[in-house]
Amino acid sequence: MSENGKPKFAMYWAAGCGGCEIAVLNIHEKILDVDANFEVVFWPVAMDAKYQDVEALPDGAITLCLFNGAIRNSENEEMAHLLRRKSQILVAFGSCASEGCIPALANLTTPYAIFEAAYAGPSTDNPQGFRPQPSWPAPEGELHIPEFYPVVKTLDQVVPVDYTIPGCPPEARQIAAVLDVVIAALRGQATLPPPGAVLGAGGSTVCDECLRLRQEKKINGFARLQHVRPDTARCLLEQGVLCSGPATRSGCGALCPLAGAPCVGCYGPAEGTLDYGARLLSAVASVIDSNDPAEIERILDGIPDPAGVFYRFNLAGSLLHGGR
Amino acid sequence: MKYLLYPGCSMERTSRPYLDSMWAIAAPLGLELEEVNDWNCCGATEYVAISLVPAYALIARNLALAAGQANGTHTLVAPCSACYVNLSKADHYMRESDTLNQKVNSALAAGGLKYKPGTLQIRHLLDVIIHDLDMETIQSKVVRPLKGLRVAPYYGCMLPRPDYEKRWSNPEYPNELDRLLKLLGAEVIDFPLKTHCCGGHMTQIGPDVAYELIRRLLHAAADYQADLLATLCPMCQLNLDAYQGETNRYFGTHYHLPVLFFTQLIGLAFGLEPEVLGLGKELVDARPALARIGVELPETEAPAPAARKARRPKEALPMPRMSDE
Amino acid sequence: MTKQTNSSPKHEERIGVYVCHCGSNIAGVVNVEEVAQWAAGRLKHRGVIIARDYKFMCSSLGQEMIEKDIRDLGLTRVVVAACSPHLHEQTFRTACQRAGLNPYLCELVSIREQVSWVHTDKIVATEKAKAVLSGGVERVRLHEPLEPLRVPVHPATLVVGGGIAGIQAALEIADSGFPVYLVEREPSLGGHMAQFDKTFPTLDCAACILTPRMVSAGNHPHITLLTWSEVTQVEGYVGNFTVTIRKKARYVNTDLCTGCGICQEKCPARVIDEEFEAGLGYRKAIYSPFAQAVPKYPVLDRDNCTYFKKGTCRACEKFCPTGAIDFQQQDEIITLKVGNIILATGFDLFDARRVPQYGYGRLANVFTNLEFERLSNAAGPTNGRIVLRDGVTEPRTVGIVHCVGSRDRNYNNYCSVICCMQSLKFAHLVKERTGATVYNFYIDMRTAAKAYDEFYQRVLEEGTLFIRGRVAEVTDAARLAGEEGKIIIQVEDTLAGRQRRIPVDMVILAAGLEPRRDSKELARLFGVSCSADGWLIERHPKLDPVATMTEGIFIAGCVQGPKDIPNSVSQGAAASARVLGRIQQKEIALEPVRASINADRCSGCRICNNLCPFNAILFHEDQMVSEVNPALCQGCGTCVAACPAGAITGTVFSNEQVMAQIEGLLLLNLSRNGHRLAQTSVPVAA
Amino acid sequence: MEGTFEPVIIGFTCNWCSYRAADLAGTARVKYAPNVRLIRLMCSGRLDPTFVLKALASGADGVLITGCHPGECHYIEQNYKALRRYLLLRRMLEQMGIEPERVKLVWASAAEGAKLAQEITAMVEEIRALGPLNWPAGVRRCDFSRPLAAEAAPTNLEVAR
Amino acid sequence: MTSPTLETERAALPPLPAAPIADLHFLEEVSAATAGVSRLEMCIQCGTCGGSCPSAADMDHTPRQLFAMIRAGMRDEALRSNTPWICVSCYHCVVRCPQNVHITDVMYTLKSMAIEAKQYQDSTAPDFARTFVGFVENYGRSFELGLATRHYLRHYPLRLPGLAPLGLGMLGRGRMDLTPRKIEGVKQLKAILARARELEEEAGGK
Repeated sequence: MSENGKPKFAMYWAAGCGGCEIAVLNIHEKILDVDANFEVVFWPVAMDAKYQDVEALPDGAITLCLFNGAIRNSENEEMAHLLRRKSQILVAFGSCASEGCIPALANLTTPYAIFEAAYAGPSTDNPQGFRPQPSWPAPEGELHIPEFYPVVKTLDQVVPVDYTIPGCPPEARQIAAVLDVVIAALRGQATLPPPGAVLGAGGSTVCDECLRLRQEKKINGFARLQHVRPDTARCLLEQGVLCSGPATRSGCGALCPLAGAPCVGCYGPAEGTLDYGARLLSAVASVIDSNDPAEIERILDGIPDPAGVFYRFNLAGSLLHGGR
Repeated sequence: MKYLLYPGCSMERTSRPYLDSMWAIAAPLGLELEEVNDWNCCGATEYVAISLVPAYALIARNLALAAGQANGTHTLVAPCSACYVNLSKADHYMRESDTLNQKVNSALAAGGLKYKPGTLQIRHLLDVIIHDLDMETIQSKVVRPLKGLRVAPYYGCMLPRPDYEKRWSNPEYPNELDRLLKLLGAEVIDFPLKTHCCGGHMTQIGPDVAYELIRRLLHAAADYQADLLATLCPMCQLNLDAYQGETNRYFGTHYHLPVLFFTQLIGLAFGLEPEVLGLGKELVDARPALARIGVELPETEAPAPAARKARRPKEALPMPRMSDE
Repeated sequence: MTKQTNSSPKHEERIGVYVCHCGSNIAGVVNVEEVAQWAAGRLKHRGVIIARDYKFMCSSLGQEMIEKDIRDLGLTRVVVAACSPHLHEQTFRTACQRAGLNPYLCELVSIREQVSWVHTDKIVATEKAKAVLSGGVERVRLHEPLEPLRVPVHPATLVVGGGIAGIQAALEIADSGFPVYLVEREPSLGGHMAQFDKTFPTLDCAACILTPRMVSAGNHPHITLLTWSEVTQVEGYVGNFTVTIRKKARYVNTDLCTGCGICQEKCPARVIDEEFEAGLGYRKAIYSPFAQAVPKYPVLDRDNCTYFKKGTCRACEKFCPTGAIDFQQQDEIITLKVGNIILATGFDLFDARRVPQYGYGRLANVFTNLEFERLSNAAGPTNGRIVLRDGVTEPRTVGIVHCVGSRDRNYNNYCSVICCMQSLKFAHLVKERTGATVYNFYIDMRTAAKAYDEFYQRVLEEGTLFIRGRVAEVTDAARLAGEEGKIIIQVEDTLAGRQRRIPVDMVILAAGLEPRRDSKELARLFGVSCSADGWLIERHPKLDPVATMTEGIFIAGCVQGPKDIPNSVSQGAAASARVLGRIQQKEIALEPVRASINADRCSGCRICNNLCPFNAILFHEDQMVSEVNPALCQGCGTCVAACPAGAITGTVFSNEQVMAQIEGLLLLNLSRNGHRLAQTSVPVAA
Repeated sequence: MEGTFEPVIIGFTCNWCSYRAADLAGTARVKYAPNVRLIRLMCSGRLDPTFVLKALASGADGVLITGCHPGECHYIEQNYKALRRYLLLRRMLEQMGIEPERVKLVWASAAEGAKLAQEITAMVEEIRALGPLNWPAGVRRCDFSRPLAAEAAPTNLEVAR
Repeated sequence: MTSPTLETERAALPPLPAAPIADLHFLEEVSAATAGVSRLEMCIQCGTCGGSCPSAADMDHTPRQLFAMIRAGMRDEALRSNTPWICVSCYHCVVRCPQNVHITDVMYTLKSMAIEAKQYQDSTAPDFARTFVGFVENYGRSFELGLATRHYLRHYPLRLPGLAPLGLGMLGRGRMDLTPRKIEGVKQLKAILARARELEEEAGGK
């Protein structure tokens, strides 16, 4: 407990877009409850803080730490270890921390290729062909920048994680609900869920919350949303638009399909799923309406980037982590 | 339609009429034929009897040249059955055997060439005419139906066999030439030896064997009261036409059966002049037979469709129906 | 996080491992003692508390050893490393059950068929045996106690096909007092046998031995005859099939018809009879295919009926003494409940036109074997006179060509079994009735059954000429003197080593047997498997030839493959014995391999709905969830693998069990350095 | 690395055809490479692509999927579902840099013991030529199976167990 | 273990005559030298090939017999047989063979093996093939007149006058050239063929 008696709260942004930070602000007046119940000790986006300040805290001093972003470099990993040591409840907050999310799609390629894309190419003005170096002798002394890892990892691949809140970003109402439970638990009015649990999400998949009409599925061809004008009331997948809803954990309220866009899978795998991409791939392939290999191949040509589609949010968390 | 053309050695000389008539009907049929530059002999059946890899390398040079020349088409047309079989066989075996493919390509490399088996579709002239063209269009161009002409459709061996790509209706009894000739108005007989051998190169290396084979064909055609034989292969035409006299002499027979190329008959039906079709260059004079075209014979004198078809008594049992009729 | 590779057992299992020597079958290659010792040590932390090896684990002493351990050591799981589970799974399950352990907590892993019999390097084989065993141990940890599914058996049986095999099967069951529905697509029972004249090798008249059977089947109080009918739908499962049958309109009221035949006499439309007379004779538009037809009622062939074609005629109606003709009749749809099904749909004849060099269809005097059966049949179109196609002339020389469309990669690769004997029979009949010279052209003479070779000897004695050589071509193109006007058979006489041309008057082609043209649809309709050829596949080619892989569906006769009459009859009887066994048991036990859906997890996405060929998955619109009907589920697991939400689980082969087995199998890596083995991943309790 | 590389292949078999083919190979004493370890499923339709990924992730160098020939599935047509999944999975694995030779689909009827043996041996040879399924250094270095529990900070909150 | 007594008894017997030489690798050799797969081992001796052959009457052995001889390792007899030389490449046997044996291709193989081993009885056909190939290798095209005259002069000199009308008829109708035609890429072709011959020899056996 801190000097003012309030439990300490931390939030950290590793490899990610920052949307999770905004999502926390999106809980509107609920943010006041956070302030009322916690003392924010570390939240680089919201307040000035130094890593040393965290290091100075006794182990386990932070009650709740929301960690968003994936582990892309050595700094991310160091902070993960540090915050783990200092926190009683470490939450993998959002898709990046829990599954790798979009940053992890980089696992399909190599650091070399990534640097080539970033530091060379037509849109980059880099006549000397500089590339980031881990250390550099500056007049002030040797300077270091964090080491870029060959693969993106999820938070729970580097430190034990207590809970996961999925979503890209997590839905505001779900964040609010989780905060309510933690606050109630702090007051002794509730019990925390068992460790390892996924919070702020449902137990089924997106289809459970989707109101589109469904029939038996038979797919004769896949099309991208921009190329077709799907029936507004019918299941998108049945119309050949690759919707990840059937395999994606519920909790978002089926926002995308109800707005006319296919689910992209940001809430991650359903309960008990070992590999999200394989599950979705299996389901989608099973309902292809052909037994002829040539015809099946033709239909599959409608999915030009299977790894990107089936593992859009999940590559780092998958069995193969993206291959090689 | 556009095709690459591999004429083959015979077309330029012994089967000049075939070449001429092919070019003559190409325009009315809408066939655009582009000759493969600097093609060489296919090796006939001789080269492979001496050594395997050179024989296939010889053929493959043509395939490589044709593939390199592929200009909006990958179909290579050969009007000669022997060339057709050699070209398609090389492509087939190169696909089937990796070892052969590697050897042949390594030989081609010595001449700066390469060929990926399967690149070309190798087809016979009759195949593209009957399968690629619209039958109604062909029929509409017929101005002089070959009415009254009894034609024995003669396919020979190497067109329908071994038929790696299954391009023909049957390896024993194909019907493509029959259908085409009927379209031209000819009376087509059910020639039982339509795919039997003309003797091939045996006229050179074992004339006794060859003359017997020629005799069988002539006898069967005469037995079925054919006016002439229609053929689609230079070797078949050469053996049946040029060696008909020899055969008659050898056996003391007197068959007189003109042998024309199917392209000549198409040209005739299209109303083209006999000269441009190379007519008159055959050794067995076709004029008497061709004079029958259009001659209306009195009903009673018309020969029965098959010479030996017996009158059906009322006790007769039904005949099985052919499925394709 | 919820990612777990193993869902760990709730309490620590006590596993017994038993490694069989199988005499020297396993022990000759695999060091079984080493495998057992390794399991006891290395797999101890996985719950293995005892590991033993024994000479013959399946012997009573071996089984008793396991039972004793279960009782004395309180084993909760048993893994036996021995032969294939298809051989002895049941044996060891029963042993466990005797000792009070649920039989489904036993796992049999194959180290004989998959290790000792297929590998030679003893060290590598021993290591592989350890890996296979380790996979079994990981798997058995997640086994659940199960009960076999018990389903009642409906006492009625459906027999499809009214040929001799189907008739035999129907009579056997009906004679035992149980109801049978006998469905036949043609107007009459009888099948191919009814078309034959004599039957080899005894030369009994086919009609004389078949007709009484047909009549018994037609009159039997327990047999419901459904001729001119076809099965259109099959639902359900063993013991409880629901079958839909379309009874085609006969346009004859069978309650009124007496079978007098006047309608046939008066009908003006003459049609070539392609079915019963094999195209060699004629029938009317209203007809009964043959005199002894069962049932006796004729059928009206709508496509050839003058009234249906032109709107006038009605001759049959005018002359019918009982007013039985009914032009208004419609197809009738019948639904039946049956417990078991016997398929006896027979064969089709190979179409000899497909071998154009044999001249059938072009040369008038080339006949097929079925045509010749009709030709030589006293009730056939020529009253049994063997004549040429002109209907008058007797042949003086006849050539019989074996293996037409059989034993030929261009057509059918298999031997049609009956043609050699049939051809010998033809040779005898031709000789006997016409005195003609007869040639038989054969590749190999196959007369392998009781009294068959004796018949061959008899035909040899009668002076039939045998030429060993497959006929190359049959032609009318004469080449040599004496060939004019004849059909010439060109062949290599392989015994003489030269090509021969034999002019004959008549050629009989021994066309082979083929699966029914719609056999693939038949297989799909009944949910049984058929080979690439189209023959239905038996459960075991030797030990279970009349059962199929689908419980409750049996096969008899040529639907399973070419066979002669004695074998078809035997199979009909055998299939009925299997069915009667089921009926007597009143209920049957099924493997409890089934899928089930967790309704809380199911989002109603309907991915699985269309994946089940047995229609076992229902969708509840009101609750928006799918459900598996365990009675219809066959346990294939396709829906389990397809469920995107992971809401479907399957017993015996759950995701967790398969994953655990993968980890177990990969416990040991193969040698990367000579024969020394390196350890890779070690499965740890999650 | 000393000695030769011996690949390990996990083979999925169908209870009705390919598992029986393996049995038949045994009874016929057909010899094949010992590098394969078979798992029996009821049908190739049971094959969850997760199994393939799991095998590769757990150290297998290749995965062989077997089932009844098209049109011969014991469950009518479930092998086609395996085919559909396989064709899609193959595309995805290729994106991940896994050579297509490592995951194969082979149809083998119960009668094709010799064919199955031949396919297995051929696949072992192909994978032997490819070498071990090498993950980039980075992936190997990051040890995903390392126990993490010791690192967690203790909590004094009440947590459901 | 054999008993020493028996050994002694055996030693006392006169030596047995030598077994006829059977070259059991001959089948493999023929198969290996054939384009594609020969399937010779699949032959069931049904005689479809011999029955179908238009020139079987003139053959020493029917194709079927020849295949049996190959399998029996009768190398010399098989290579000396005139059968492959009488084959007219009509492919009737190939499409009819119930075992899909590649008969025509095997005939080509036997011809080239016979030439290699100089084991043919009659040099007519091998000579013709060589003359034909000679023209093709030097000009890139075949040359009927040269081929026919050279060939007939050597093998059927007495028949040549009889064929004069035929030759003159062909010449008169413009169906025969007096001089061979030559392709432009003769050099290239020769390089290809030279490399091909090297490859053929490298393969050994042939």
